[in-house]
Amino acid sequence: MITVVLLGRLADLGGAPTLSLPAPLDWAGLQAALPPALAEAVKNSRNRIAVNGVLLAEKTDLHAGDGAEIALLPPVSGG
Amino acid sequence: MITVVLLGRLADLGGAPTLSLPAPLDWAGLQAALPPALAEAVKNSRNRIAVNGVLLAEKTDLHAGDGAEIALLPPVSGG
Amino acid sequence: MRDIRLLDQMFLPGLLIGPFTQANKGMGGVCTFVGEVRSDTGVEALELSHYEPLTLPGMHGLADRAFARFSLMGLLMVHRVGLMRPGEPIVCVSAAALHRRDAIDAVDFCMDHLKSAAWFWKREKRVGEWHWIEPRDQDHSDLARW
Amino acid sequence: MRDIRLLDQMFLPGLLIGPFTQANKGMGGVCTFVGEVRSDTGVEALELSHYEPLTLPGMHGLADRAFARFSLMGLLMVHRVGLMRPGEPIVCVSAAALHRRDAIDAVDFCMDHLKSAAWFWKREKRVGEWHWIEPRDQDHSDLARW
Repeated sequence: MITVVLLGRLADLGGAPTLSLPAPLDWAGLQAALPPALAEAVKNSRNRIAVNGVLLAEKTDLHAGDGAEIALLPPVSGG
Repeated sequence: MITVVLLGRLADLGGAPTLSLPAPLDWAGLQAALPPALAEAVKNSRNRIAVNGVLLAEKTDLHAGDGAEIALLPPVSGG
Repeated sequence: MRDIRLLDQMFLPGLLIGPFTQANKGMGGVCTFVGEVRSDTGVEALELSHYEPLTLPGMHGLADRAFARFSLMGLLMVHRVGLMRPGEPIVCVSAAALHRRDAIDAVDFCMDHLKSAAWFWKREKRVGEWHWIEPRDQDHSDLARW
Repeated sequence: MRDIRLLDQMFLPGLLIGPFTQANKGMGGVCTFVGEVRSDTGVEALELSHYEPLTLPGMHGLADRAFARFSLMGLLMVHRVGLMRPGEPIVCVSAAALHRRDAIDAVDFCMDHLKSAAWFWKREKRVGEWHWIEPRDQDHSDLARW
């Protein structure tokens, strides 16, 4: 399994702070496995992806195996 | 009498933190009444004069009567 | 002395700054900024979420850059996460240096970069409802200063 | 809250900043700079003399300019005079504001201008002998920033 951590407003969109998805996942697989609203959101260039704590430069670089943690990160808030 | 307050290194030069001089004093009178080393120092444009807490724009503006306090102020120190 | 922390409980800045100042003997000065949750009209609470694998390394990376850029003797960088009420401290950055300019500029630099270096997501509770806070333009102009 | 003071006794900055922070409810942040007498090689003591009729009004005038220039809720400006030992605090400036930039810039502004606005004369004791400290060029370049 792969844990998907949803941050900020993406947690609202996903309805939970984390999801569990079957391994492995690449960029196409992630989009297909996410609920539609979340799949749409992760395509937005403002939302970033990290795998095991490392930010991806390109989302198409995504390759996550069993036990990996994928984080979906919206832009940080001002204050 | 007029109290002359000597600040910073001018106090060293005057040998005391204050002097008492007979009133009244104008710019020429002050120079004549001060000990020579101090008289020389007050002519230096880096050293300023205040009368009763007010800085003089021009030293030649000096007119101090009985009971006045004249302060002789060297440049403030850096830190 | 270098002290970088995420805290999930209320903290008293004075209790951090006192020991920090004591730990940097011989310094010329210490500059400290403490940010509090503003009492804006109707804001009942603020919640800050973070993603530990990115947020703490982001703060450490920012501290590295501050030490590289300024002549510092010490740097304290503490950020709250979790639920906060108006008036509670949310961030405390303190820099000790031999020279005033380094201390002040390091705090200014860290505060300007904290939000982009460390990942935080803020939401506010107003009239019982939570609202996410969007990035502000001011943040970008602050970053452009450096 | 506005608190401008010359102190001829050792002070603990934390005991001033705590009440100052408490007095400015609803602020966004507070920036504080504390300068200490540096432990330069051989410096045994520092003496700061002032001329009350010029020094305190100079500090008040500087506070007026800071309040006019920045959006401040409070300003604390405390300066020691008299005899100090290395490690003792010599100056503490703290600014409280709704916005971080005002608080930091006000402290920076006050620190840059304090020496030219308020009249102080410093001398250092080295190997038992007192030496007057001359103005530094850095002070002029600091002032040119504003």
